[in-house]
Amino acid sequence: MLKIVAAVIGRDLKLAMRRQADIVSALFFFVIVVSLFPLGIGPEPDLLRKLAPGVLWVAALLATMLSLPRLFADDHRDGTLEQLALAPHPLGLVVLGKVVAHWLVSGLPLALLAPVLGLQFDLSADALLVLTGAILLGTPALSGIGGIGAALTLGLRGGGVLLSLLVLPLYIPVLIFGAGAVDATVTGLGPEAHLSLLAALTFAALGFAPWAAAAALKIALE
Amino acid sequence: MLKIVAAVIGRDLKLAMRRQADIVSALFFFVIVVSLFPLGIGPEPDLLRKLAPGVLWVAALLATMLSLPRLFADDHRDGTLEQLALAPHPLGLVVLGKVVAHWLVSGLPLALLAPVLGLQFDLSADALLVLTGAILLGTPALSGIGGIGAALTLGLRGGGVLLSLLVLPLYIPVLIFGAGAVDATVTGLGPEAHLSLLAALTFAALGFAPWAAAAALKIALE
Amino acid sequence: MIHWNSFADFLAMGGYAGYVWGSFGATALILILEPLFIIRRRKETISRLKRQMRAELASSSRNSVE
Amino acid sequence: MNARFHLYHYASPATFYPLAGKLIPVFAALAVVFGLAGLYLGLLVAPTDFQQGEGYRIIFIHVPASWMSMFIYLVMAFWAAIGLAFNTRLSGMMATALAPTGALMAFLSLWTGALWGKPMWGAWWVWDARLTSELILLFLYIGFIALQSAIDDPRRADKAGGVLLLVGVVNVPVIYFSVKWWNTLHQGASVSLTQSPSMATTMLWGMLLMALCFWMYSIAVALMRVRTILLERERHTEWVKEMLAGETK
Amino acid sequence: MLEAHNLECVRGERRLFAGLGFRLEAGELLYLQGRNGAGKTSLLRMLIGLLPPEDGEIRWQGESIKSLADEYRGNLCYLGHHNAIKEELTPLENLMAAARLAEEEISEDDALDALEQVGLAGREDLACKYLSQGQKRRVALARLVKEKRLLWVLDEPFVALDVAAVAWLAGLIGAHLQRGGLCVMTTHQPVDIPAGAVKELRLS
Amino acid sequence: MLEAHNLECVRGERRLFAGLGFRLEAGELLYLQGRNGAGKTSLLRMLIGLLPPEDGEIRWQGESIKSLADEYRGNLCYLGHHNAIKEELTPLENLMAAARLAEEEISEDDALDALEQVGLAGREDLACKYLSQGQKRRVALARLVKEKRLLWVLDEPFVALDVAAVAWLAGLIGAHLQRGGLCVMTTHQPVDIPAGAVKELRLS
Ligand code: HEM
Ligand SMILES: Nc1ncnc2c1ncn2[C@@H]1O[C@H](COP(=O)(O)OP(=O)(O)OP(=O)(O)O)[C@@H](O)[C@H]1O
Ligand SMILES: Nc1ncnc2c1ncn2[C@@H]1O[C@H](COP(=O)(O)OP(=O)(O)OP(=O)(O)O)[C@@H](O)[C@H]1O
Ligand SMILES: [Mg+2]
Ligand SMILES: [Mg+2]
Repeated sequence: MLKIVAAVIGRDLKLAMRRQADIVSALFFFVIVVSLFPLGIGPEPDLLRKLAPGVLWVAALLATMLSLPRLFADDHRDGTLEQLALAPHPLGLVVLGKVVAHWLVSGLPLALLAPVLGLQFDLSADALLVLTGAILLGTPALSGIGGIGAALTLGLRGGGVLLSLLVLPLYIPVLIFGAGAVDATVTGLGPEAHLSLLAALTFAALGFAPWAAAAALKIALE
Repeated sequence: MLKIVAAVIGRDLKLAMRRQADIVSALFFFVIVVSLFPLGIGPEPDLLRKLAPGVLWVAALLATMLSLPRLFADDHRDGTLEQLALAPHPLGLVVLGKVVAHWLVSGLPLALLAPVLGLQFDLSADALLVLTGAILLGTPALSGIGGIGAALTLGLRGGGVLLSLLVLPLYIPVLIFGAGAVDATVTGLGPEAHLSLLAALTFAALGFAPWAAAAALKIALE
Repeated sequence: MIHWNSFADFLAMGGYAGYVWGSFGATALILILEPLFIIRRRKETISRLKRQMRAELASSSRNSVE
Repeated sequence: MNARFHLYHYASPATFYPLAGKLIPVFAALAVVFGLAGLYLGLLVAPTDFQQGEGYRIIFIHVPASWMSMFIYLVMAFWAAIGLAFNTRLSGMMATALAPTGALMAFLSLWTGALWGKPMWGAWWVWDARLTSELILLFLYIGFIALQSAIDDPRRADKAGGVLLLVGVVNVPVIYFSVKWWNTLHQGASVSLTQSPSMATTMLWGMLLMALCFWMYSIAVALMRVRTILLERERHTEWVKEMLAGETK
Repeated sequence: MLEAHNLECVRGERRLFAGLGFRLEAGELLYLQGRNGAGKTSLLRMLIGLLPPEDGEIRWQGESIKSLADEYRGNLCYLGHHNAIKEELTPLENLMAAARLAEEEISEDDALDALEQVGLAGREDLACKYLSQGQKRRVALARLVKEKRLLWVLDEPFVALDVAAVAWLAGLIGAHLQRGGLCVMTTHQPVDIPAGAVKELRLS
Repeated sequence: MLEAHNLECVRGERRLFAGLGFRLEAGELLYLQGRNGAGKTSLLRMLIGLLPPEDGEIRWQGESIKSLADEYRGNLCYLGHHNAIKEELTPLENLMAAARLAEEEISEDDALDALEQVGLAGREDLACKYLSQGQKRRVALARLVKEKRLLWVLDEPFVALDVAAVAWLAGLIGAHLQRGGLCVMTTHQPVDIPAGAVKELRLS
């Protein structure tokens, strides 16, 4: 059971390392999108401080989402996905492995980078800490839910945009609790409630999403 | 000369119609990203009115960018791009056609939808008009510059994210003038200066980008 | 000539020690590390190329089988 | 093979490699000399700034780093243009070799600027025109490096990087002015760099020396890097094989 | 071992075949024939359980493959029109990863040996995107070299291969059959497979 | 008409061939041979001007193809490993679009006729993604039916085709040569092309 998950993670990480550009670029996409907002909105620090949690979370959402289309597409195109579906173990485990790998490559680096960007928006140390924690807790849910979307849109042309259409509405709770946690810290209320809701979302997503995604993949392969 | 541009536009539009999902989804991506902000930031109308131009423009940038990776990738994968490069006319014209088609499918619908979204942010009628105008004027430049990025990253895995890394910094002037035009209307200064700069950017981009992109494509095909 | 009264003064930088030494330190670090990295990469490259060259010589004398 | 390159004698890798080897120590030594002199003037001799106290000494690295970061991009674009126009192999390698140094300079400019900004403005970062365009310049460097490292075939990487550089260099001024205009339109004089007025001559000299030091450093480092790149790319040519065989120390 | 009963295949509005049945025992080769678009690939995808038949049933050792699921798939090796290799990975990495994902550990030596057999010696460490069309196909075929599963399902395995490779692959399939394996195969090229029992099935 | 002098091809660090030359006149077929990875596809891509040779020159009617550029490409028809068809479009639309992009108007009747010749009658209006592997290849080949350009460059055109289609295509190429056309081709399948002058070139 675990062995196959580990094998999938190992292979996907190796692929990611081979095209390092991927990881680095997702990070810089995050950085650039975050930096675009002040450029669009204007440089007043007070205004920016209020925007910070929302902007950072929206950017994290988008950065995660951007790498989703390729979660299964590459494997589908070159026939590997068929082989995975034919392997003698539940497809859900394979999907779980792929989702975890996706998080390691997208969510984790985002969490580590977020505090630096928070500085640009003049956030306090407390808020930065909560921001990192919230992103760490919330992004696995993004990868999980994203996995379902990626599986559903697999093989459909225009998948990338369709995918965001399906996935973004489902991301909204994560966005609200995530940005809410930082906001609560800034305004002096504790972030605990928000953070535990985020954790609950992540658990639910990781438990449920792989099986839903596996079902969707089987349909895509017919 | 014009015939080949028209032929390319015709074919690309037909393809886009065949996978309608594309157009609709780019629009919905735009709508969703714009709508995410009030969720991440909170519902104060004053704050939102200040954000509106920036948020709308950033969302437009991202929506345009999202469909860029496929500008040449599909043609590359199935061998059509080779055929286009072998046709007896300059490749730059083909690229121009594809860029125009891309704009018709992404930029134009965005411009038509933007005023509706602007209403959500409580913008005045004047501001809405200028917003539409600015997006109409600015998005061709986005498609043009994006074409260069798409050509440069063609065939590179991880291309989608790399592409945004290359292209977003170059989009910044469009963002600034575009958001600036709306802002200037809101604050009572006239938008003319901004709009004429946008037009200049668009002309420059459409004149220059196809040839740069064609050069990049030839490199990718080697 | 020298502007400082004591070495401690110099280190304190009029209360801006963290900022000034943070800048100079980071710069020094980068300007020293960059050449070192390049030198290391160069050495690795050279030894790798030599290894490859030896391997090529060996295989060409063994008469290649394709 | 060789006959083709006699036109560009010094652009021929086989000639350039030893030449660069001889030049590196010269530039490195100059960098050290200028650096020591500049640090002596800047850190030890120069007087306190009456507005900013001792914090202003960051200027001695901040300004040279900022200058270099912008200048290196121009030089890279120059090499890219030469490479695309005349198809010389060395030009592309020069651009590739310069990029990391340029990115580091941009990073240093940001880093020292941030460390300066905290005591002067009370914030690590403000969205000022100059700061913002320096940040974008860093993005451009990183984009170039990421693009080149995503392409395995070095010749293709050179050409693609060259196209990107030329597009970028057209855009840099556009970006700079757009950001500047955006910023000045929005707000009056809330934040702008406090120019140290009537810079003392020692300060000026210190800064000049440091700038020279950064110049020499960049040249030396770029030459070192280009030599390694040369070896890797030309490993199948006779001259590299001879050189490797000869260098059995 | 492998039986099909009364299979019907409908794609879009077109009935490709109906009432199709066969029975394949250990050591036998089923050679599917038919013009382009006759439904060969569709039939193979039914046999591996990816495409549910419109009607009829497929049985493996007497039991429906639908109820066997994982157990059946553990006996199955499929090679499709696509190569199922990653362009970024080297042949060696591709082979190792494929084995690991199929839960079959193979050692690096075994993998290198397999690659040598398919004629990729010297290219083990070159990313697959640089390989020629035929070399890519060979990487996909390298999986078969150490494959011990009973049922091989091969969709035009000879495509893009040069003459020497075609002969080698025919021998490999022959050896598999001799060991008591089963094979279902399509190809448009006339190929001589050194096997005892060849059944032919023509779709039309 | 088409000459190559002293061509050299280097991919990555591998020199695939050097000092290669040939001369092809009107009505002649050049049949490229060589094992997988020998460099056939690379040579074809040089001939069509997409891959600059490391050394050497290619001439069309005495002039370098580099200087001829558009003019040369107007005489050229290339069919690669990939089919260059859009999966969303129907065969008919694909054919019409390809012609328009190559600046060769053809009428819908002509296109329908070509599709019928390649055996796709009844599938003109089905999106290509539903076609079988061989049918997709046939859509790509339909371009050749009305093709009047002088030089055809075909990279393994017979792949995925069934026996009837192979014979048909061989006939088509033969007719092209009879009209005074030139053709450069690779294939691993033994195919009989009814042509007068066949030159063989073996890469190794
Ligand atoms: C992250 C923050 C900063 C960045 C990215 C930055 C960037 C730059 C750049 C690009 C230049 C060269 C401009 C040119 O020559 O046109 C420059 C020069 C300069 N900077 Fe900064 N800077 C930053 C923060 C600061 C701070 C906080 C101060 C002082 C309070 C400062 C003072 C100066 C001075 C005095 C010059 C040279 C004078 C001149 O050339 O006009 N900078 N900076
Ligand atoms: N939606 C659809 N509507 C009508 N026909 C369809 C549809 N989808 C598939 N088909 C037909 O089903 C057949 C699929 O054939 P399949 O891929 O199994 O052929 P094959 O025998 O493997 O051919 P080849 O030798 O070319 O690989 C084709 O004839 C195709 O035209
Ligand atoms: N970067 C590289 N490094 C080393 N070798 C490379 C590189 N890129 C391509 N090659 C080699 O170049 C050759 C390309 O061959 P090409 O595609 O022209 O072969 P082909 O004769 O068409 O083969 P096939 O019959 O399989 O289609 C392959 O042998 C491949 O391994
Ligand atoms: Mg088939
Ligand atoms: Mg080939």
